[in-house]
Amino acid sequence: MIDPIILFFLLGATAGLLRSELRLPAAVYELVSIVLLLSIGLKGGIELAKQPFMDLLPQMLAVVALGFFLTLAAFPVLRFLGRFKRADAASIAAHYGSVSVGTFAVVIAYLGSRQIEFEAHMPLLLVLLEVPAIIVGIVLARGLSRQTRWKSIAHEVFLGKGIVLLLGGLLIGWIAGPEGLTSIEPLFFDLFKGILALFLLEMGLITATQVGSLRQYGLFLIAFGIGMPLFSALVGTGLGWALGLSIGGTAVLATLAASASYIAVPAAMRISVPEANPTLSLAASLGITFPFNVLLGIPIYHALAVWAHTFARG
Amino acid sequence: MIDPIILFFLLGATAGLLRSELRLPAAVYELVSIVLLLSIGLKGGIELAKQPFMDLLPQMLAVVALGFFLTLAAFPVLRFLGRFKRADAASIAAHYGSVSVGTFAVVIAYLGSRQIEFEAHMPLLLVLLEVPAIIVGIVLARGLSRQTRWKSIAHEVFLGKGIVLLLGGLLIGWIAGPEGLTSIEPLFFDLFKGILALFLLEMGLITATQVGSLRQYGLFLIAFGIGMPLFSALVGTGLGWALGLSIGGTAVLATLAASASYIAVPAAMRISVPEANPTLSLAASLGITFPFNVLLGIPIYHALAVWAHTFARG
Amino acid sequence: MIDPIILFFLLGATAGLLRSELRLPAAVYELVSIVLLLSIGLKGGIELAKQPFMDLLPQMLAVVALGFFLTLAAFPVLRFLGRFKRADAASIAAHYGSVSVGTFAVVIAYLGSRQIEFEAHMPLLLVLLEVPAIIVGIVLARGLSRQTRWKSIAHEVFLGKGIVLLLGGLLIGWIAGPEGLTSIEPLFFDLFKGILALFLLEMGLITATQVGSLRQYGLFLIAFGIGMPLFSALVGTGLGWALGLSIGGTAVLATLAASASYIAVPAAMRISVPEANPTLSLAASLGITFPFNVLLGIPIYHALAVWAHTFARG
Amino acid sequence: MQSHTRKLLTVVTEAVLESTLVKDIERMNAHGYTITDARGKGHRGVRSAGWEANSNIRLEVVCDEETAGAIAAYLQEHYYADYAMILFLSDVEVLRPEKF
Amino acid sequence: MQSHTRKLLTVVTEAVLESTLVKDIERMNAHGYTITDARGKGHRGVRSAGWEANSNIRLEVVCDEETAGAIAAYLQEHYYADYAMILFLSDVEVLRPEKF
Amino acid sequence: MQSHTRKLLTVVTEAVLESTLVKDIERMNAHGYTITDARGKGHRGVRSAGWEANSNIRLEVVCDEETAGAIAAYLQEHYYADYAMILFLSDVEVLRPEKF
Ligand SMILES: Nc1ncnc2c1ncn2[C@@H]1O[C@H](COP(=O)(O)O)[C@@H](O)[C@H]1O
Ligand SMILES: Nc1ncnc2c1ncn2[C@@H]1O[C@H](COP(=O)(O)O)[C@@H](O)[C@H]1O
Ligand SMILES: Nc1ncnc2c1ncn2[C@@H]1O[C@H](COP(=O)(O)O)[C@@H](O)[C@H]1O
Ligand code: NA
Ligand code: NA
Ligand code: NA
Repeated sequence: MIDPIILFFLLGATAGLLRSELRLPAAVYELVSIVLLLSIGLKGGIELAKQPFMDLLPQMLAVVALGFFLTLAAFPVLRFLGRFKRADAASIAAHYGSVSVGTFAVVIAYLGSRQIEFEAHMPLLLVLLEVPAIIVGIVLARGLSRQTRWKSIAHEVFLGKGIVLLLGGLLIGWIAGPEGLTSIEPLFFDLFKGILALFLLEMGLITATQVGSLRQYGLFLIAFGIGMPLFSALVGTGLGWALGLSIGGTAVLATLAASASYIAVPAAMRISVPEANPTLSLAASLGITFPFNVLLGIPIYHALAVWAHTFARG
Repeated sequence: MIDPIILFFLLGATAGLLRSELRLPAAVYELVSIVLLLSIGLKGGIELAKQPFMDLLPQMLAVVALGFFLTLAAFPVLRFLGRFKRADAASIAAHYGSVSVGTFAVVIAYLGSRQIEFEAHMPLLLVLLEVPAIIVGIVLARGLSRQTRWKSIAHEVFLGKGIVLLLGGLLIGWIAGPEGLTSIEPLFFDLFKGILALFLLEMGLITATQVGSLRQYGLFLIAFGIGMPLFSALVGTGLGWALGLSIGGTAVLATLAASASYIAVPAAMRISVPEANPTLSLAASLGITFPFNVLLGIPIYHALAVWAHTFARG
Repeated sequence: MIDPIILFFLLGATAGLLRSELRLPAAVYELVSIVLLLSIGLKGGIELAKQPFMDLLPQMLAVVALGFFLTLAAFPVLRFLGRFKRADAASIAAHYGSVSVGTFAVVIAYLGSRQIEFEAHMPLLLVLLEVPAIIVGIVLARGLSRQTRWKSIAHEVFLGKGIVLLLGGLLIGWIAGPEGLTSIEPLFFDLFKGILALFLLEMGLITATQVGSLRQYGLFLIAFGIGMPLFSALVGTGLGWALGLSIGGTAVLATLAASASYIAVPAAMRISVPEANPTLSLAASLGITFPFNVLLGIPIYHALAVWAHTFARG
Repeated sequence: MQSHTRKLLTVVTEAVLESTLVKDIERMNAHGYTITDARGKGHRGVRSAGWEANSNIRLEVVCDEETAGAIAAYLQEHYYADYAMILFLSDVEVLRPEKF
Repeated sequence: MQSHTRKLLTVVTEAVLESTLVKDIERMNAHGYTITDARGKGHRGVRSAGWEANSNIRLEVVCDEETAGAIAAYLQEHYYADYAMILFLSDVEVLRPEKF
Repeated sequence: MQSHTRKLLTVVTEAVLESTLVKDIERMNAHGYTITDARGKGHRGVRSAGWEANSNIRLEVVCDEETAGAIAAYLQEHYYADYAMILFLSDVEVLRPEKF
């Protein structure tokens, strides 16, 4: 059975492709993303409180390494197979080495409605996976030059809206614990999927605007936008399995690996690698990979996780 | 006992008339209407899933005919009794032949709080009743000229925000069914009346801004703004009864007939019949008919429905 | 245990001080305040319906007197100890003689999560306490000149957004009563603390912007921003005790007295006493007193109330 | 640094016209445009932007004198009679004339 | 197509003044105005539009030279001392002079 | 009432540049600036303001001719190649020249 939130995405995409007058005001889009980011953070924080932090360290380090690896793996493909300019290849690679919070929300909802358990500290891994790709992307574009203003880049990366709200939510959830949060549950937990539905409606509208650019940049970008997440999901599944994650947790990690950023990385690249063409990376990440993951990818990654666990056990 | 949502409307209208500083930002107004439209669509869609579509066909056709009839009936009154210019008469007639989603939401809330059942596919009739009046209105203003750009008019009408969200909601509700939607109920169903309260607060503020124009255009418009919905409600009651609707369903259909558009039709007329003065139609529809329906009309139409059913049976 | 809503305030303040990109659009801030104001009003209105209005008259008069007194007490301190210009002293005094709805919401949440009862008509006192300080402030700045345009000032004061929504909510709650409101509870009551959390996040961001001005205006303003609420809370505690309020009610009244306006009064002073520098009063009220009350003040005022009641009884 | 003179055409009109105007302007060879949301008052009364039917937009086009005149004349002919609309022209200097 | 010269008066000031300014302007015979929301910085510090007390508006009036001068002088006299406000004037061509 | 001529520099560019531009402008001795949110279209395609990466800002600076020229040249050199950006200059009269 298809999840209704996916239908909201399709509604938005259809309305956009048909050039409907439907449009969500920017303020609504921001409200919806703020609540989603806080919800995800809070949920993760609550669970973080239940386990010794030190036990998570290996997973945290592994996930940071994953971010480095995926970006470095994507770059040569884009540069040599795709024949992109250095800056463009670096920027697109950074998008795919990082993560998409929207895709994360969808996989959470997917597992939730199928009552599949997953490790509750996943939001922490989400935060960790956002950052390394940005650093690699900048270095790939610029080299390790002295001139790179790392201080202002660090500011841009760590104090962007996404990280502040996710980390802030994590900390609040951690400190307040499950009981402390009961009073704010109706907004942040009960409304989660409804708000996610509105978010996906908007994402559908935005995705539809990318079709024009896709037509322009052609087949390689489409192939990359599907092939790269499949490859990343395989790596993510392998890592999840190696770290001993549950089936659900493995599926989430695979989805995280497969997802491509469209908020944090574009903003950082625009400032730090301005000569990279943002239309290219957004067309791929929003026009191809986001819909692919949401519509087809997540069930595939789930199947991969099941397969890895059965295979390993058997 | 007066419904609190009506009190919100009165609060908004009073604040507006007293020239208070109270104002809802446009983005909030849009968020609130988007959620209302989706909620209404979703609720209808769920129920649509329960019955064979073919059974509804007669009602659907009848309602389309109702839209044509009401517009054609209003036009001569406005043109010859009201002495309006051709374009103005056509435009006002189109407003009254179409429907108001806000009024629909209020009658639903009214019946809901009195636990009166009504046919659950009413949102579908709402969508169908929005369109014919627009076409008739344009033809009345322009004649059946070859130059009328029907393609762009169809785009305007069918891809306007209201229809896309209502129809989209209907389809999502239909496909996902009641169980599928449980996860998004807290936003779209539980908050429905609260969000309707905010919407009516804003509608009160907007209504108050129409008083100036009313003063200018005088008595005929006021009389029409009350007389026309009463006439339409009679027709709607008759049709509801003839179609074999329940008391609740008859009351809803009467209210739909009685309501006048203030979103879809104004936008369409502004583009397709620009020489019609929008101040006239909005003063009538928002300044008179909306408050009349919400405050007095709905109880009257309910009484009418009860009376029709008793009379018929007895 | 620290309340999570306080953590949202700290998150906002930290993000602001670190110059994060996090920002809530103005429309979201307005939506959040509108819902909070209506919720507080509605809650108070429901309870008002339960008791004879006349019984409240003494408390109402006392609270109006409190507003006059606090403003008059603050003025000489600011004028002679603080050496502020007449207009500035009058304006700051008016801010501290009036109240902050945000602080009120926090004390309500504080008592609620500790299950401490308080008199339910407090929102009425909140409304009453907003107004007198404004009048006193204007008279202190201008003298009792004939030229003062009291009519437009009254309009400004009584038809400002805050009062309209609070009073409107009170009236709606009063008329509709508890049963009437069940249908809008999910939005206005269940979401209350979640929405308060978003509000405090934004307040934290705003507070952080005041730090610059504080540095500029120095020590006296900081001392006043902490000393004045402590003094006011003492007076409020005394009055609460004298009026026979419960411990919870006394704590609320003390908090009201201690809180300083940052919405209604700034707007009124800007129009009626434009020569007063708004940066001064907002730096004190938002930069010092709001965070002080929210983080430290409320527990202190609660302790004061407990102490007053024990002392009186013992 | 050499600068060149161009015309800035500013139009304030009903938000409902946005997509129509944009099509008109592009057809008439403008190379770009900028739009902001606005409210205001004129001969057709107060437009306070409280809701869609009541909102204005403020549209700017930088272009050469001929294009500006042509667009202005076209808008005046097609929309002045039926829509709330004003337009005015002013001289601006641009640095890269080939962009406009 | 003949064009006529008018003045465009632009005022950037605190949002709280909106209704007062609108009354002033109408009293001084301007036939209309356009307002957009703005933020900015000037002698009275950063006004970042995060909330009401901190928001700016940008108000434009197209009118004849005399009216523009009168409004500018009035605003300067009544508000410059106490409010964050700047104003400037420029020449614009309009097509229908009777509208302004 | 005496008036003085200054330059109005208007820049339309990507919202993501806001804080960077503000720093640049202040460093180059402008005494203030005004920003409004905008959308539009130019050589770098449609920027419809549906979300952050796709939004424009419209920035105005009133200053003396020299500063305006310096800022314009600086922005052109540093941002024209990589960002969606246009800028243009016009003459304005101000009443209190010392403010700019
Ligand atoms: N004299 C004026 N100065 C500035 N803006 C104006 C003026 N007249 C009209 N406007 C703007 O143009 C819109 C349409 O004008 P009108 O067609 O005269 O109603 C108004 O809503 C205002 O936003
Ligand atoms: N030189 C300037 N150029 C453009 N806008 C300015 C300038 N100076 C001030 N402003 C705007 O006018 C508002 C009030 O200015 P001020 O009274 O100098 O604080 C500021 O918040 C800015 O939005
Ligand atoms: N000819 C023009 N007239 C007015 N605004 C323009 C023009 N060209 C570009 N713009 C604005 O400047 C932004 C950047 O332009 P561009 O770098 O050409 O893409 C666009 O998104 C428009 O908002
Ligand atoms: Na990834
Ligand atoms: Na109707
Ligand atoms: Na106080």
